[in-house]
Amino acid sequence: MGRRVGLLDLDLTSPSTHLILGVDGLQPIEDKGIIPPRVHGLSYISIVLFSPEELIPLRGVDISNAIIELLAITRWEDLDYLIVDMPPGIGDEVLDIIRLMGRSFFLLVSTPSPLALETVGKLLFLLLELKAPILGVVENMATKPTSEVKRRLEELEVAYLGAIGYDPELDDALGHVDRVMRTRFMEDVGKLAGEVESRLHKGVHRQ
Amino acid sequence: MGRRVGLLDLDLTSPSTHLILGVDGLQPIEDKGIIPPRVHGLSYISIVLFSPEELIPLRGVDISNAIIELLAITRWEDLDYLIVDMPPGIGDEVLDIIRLMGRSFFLLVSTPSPLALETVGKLLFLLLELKAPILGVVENMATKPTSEVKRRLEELEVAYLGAIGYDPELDDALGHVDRVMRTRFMEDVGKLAGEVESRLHKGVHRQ
Amino acid sequence: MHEWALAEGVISTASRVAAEEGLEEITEIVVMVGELQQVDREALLFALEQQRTPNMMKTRFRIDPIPARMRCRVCGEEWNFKREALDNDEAEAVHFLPEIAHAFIECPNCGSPDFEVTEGRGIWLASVRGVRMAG
Amino acid sequence: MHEWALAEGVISTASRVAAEEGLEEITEIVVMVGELQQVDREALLFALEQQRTPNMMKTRFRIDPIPARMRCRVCGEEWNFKREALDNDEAEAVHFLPEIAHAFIECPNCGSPDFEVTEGRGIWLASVRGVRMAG
Ligand SMILES: Nc1ncnc2c1ncn2[C@@H]1O[C@H](COP(=O)(O)OP(=O)(O)O)[C@@H](O)[C@H]1O
Ligand SMILES: Nc1ncnc2c1ncn2[C@@H]1O[C@H](COP(=O)(O)OP(=O)(O)O)[C@@H](O)[C@H]1O
Ligand SMILES: [Mg+2]
Ligand SMILES: [Mg+2]
Ligand SMILES: [Mg+2]
Ligand SMILES: [Mg+2]
Ligand code: NI
Ligand code: NI
Ligand SMILES: [Zn+2]
Ligand SMILES: [Zn+2]
Repeated sequence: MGRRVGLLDLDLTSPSTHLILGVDGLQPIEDKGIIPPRVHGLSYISIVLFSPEELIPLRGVDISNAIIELLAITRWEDLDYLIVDMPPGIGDEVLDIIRLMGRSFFLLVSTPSPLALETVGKLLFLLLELKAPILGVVENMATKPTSEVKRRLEELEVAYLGAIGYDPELDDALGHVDRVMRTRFMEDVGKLAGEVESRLHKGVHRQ
Repeated sequence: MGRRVGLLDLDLTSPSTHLILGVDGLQPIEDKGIIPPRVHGLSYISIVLFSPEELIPLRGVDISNAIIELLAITRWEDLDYLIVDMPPGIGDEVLDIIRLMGRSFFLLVSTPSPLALETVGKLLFLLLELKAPILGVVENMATKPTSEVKRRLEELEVAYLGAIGYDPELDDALGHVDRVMRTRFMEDVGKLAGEVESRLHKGVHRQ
Repeated sequence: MHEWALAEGVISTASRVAAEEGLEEITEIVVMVGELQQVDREALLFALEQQRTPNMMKTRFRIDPIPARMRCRVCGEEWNFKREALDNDEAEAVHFLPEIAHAFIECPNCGSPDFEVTEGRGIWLASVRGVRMAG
Repeated sequence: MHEWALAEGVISTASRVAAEEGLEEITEIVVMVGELQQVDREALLFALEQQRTPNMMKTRFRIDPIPARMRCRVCGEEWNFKREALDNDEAEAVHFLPEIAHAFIECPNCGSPDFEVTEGRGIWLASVRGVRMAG
């Protein structure tokens, strides 16, 4: 069953989804606003559509203004899901999504490292305090089986969605979607996808 | 030869140096300002000295204000080097350091991944355009010998300072400085240190 | 013509203001248009006209251009934005997303891209006038 | 007593202003102290007195407290900061770094920590009066 999915890259100072997707020379379509162009079946918006190469040093207040502008001018088609890729950590982007897109569900990604867990833990606390809907946490770049992430999440009553193994072949495949799709990384992602969608579905109905 | 070294953690929303150093229960010392406490021979300032546990959601403008406040109240002793740990990417922190600490030398760290290289490349362009002093780039988490990072840096006339290998034992050692010091990671860091210091020395004299 | 989407924002904000203020009929809407974004005045006016709501049948739309001003965060220099500072592709990018100006404009005094747009960034509703409901 | 460092900033800024304005002697320095940071008034005054420069021998130091006000970025609620909102450890942390308030204070209406301190955050120099050099 094909889903209509949009992808909005809100990592405005370090966008990377275009490198993963191998996007190049793509233009925004103007029609009573901006219509997201199609990339490998996704409706896609990233700051690189407007300025492909340039370094754009933005402060937090600029990021907020740019996010509001993008949300105001983009005309998403009727989507089943809009995926918003956020930069790591807690900054203006996360605070603006909480403020402006109150119906979003949060899916967090952490490596097993204590440093990454600390930051993801803080973001979880923020979301829990604000009663934002949390889909759960994915453990990425897992190198060995460990129950530490799982255990911490149980304490917080947050779902552990599963692990994606470290895949040394991933970086070479980036930019070639057909090759990315055949990586072990994507195999692991595929195993999580069903779980994520069923939780999303339950969550949507709970609203 | 012992160097007097200070460490200022300016990753205010996701500080991590205290986890690496195993800092716990450390208090700031008040004396006509804030005297950085000593940790394993370092004069150390991090936001966790003031608020050890809490999640502090800050926007860019708050980060700027907090950086100015920290610089205004901290009384560093007479140091040979002050190391400022910055969050990844380009944000208010980097722009403020460029603005407020114009004599800083920049040392960038990138993984070999095309995504990390893209962001580090943008930061390099910013620093080159502003004629900020750049010590060079360290390649971290190198898994295989590749000359891609080196080649790109040569084009920009930026020094390649060397590589640090991926060390699966590192994360377990974090928080125990004696164990961190014995990792392969630190062995690689040690090899770079001489090169970095000699460049720093040349750079300081060029000023 | 993404001006349609900008007009949409103006119309919906004006409608909310009118409802909050209990206006039965809106007689005038004043929109400020910052020059940084180089909004097409005719296209914006057309889009506003087309999106009139029932209580905007007689509304006069006024569009006031506001010069864009910048201030450097490093050296304090202030300057006015000039359209000629950008080539056509650059101006088009800034037209969609004013923040992209930070990629193309730098402080005329010290060269820094770390500046604040103090005036004339985007487009905003300046005032809504109308006739209040009796009662 | 980190008030010494805060006074140091005031003194050096006032000296720069005096030099720019060509003041031979400074007669009055007014410092605004935002209540969020709970600066110790006596300690600040003492530190200012101790750090007088040659052209500040007769300077009167005035310290004006400014109530701290916050505005929620999510719901728009505005409120005044009350010292009682923080326990002693929390107040001490905010005393050193006012931004830590975001860890302990939340919007009384919607619970968000995403607020702006619109007034009374830190300490700043409000005015420098003096006698201009002849010539
Ligand atoms: N499971 C994995 N195996 C190998 N490399 C990975 C894996 N997940 C991410 N990476 C690599 O790690 C880097 C950062 O990943 P990314 O998802 O962009 O992180 P973030 O967006 O949080 O900064 C990228 O270079 C990516 O290719
Ligand atoms: N050479 C390495 N080998 C193994 N793990 C590493 C290595 N370098 C960093 N890491 C791990 O990667 C994570 C991110 O590293 P860190 O230096 O904190 O990155 P940043 O500060 O840029 O976010 C940490 O969990 C750290 O332990
Ligand atoms: Mg990313
Ligand atoms: Mg770090
Ligand atoms: Mg330039
Ligand atoms: Mg709270
Ligand atoms: Ni347009
Ligand atoms: Ni004090
Ligand atoms: Zn300047
Ligand atoms: Zn609120």
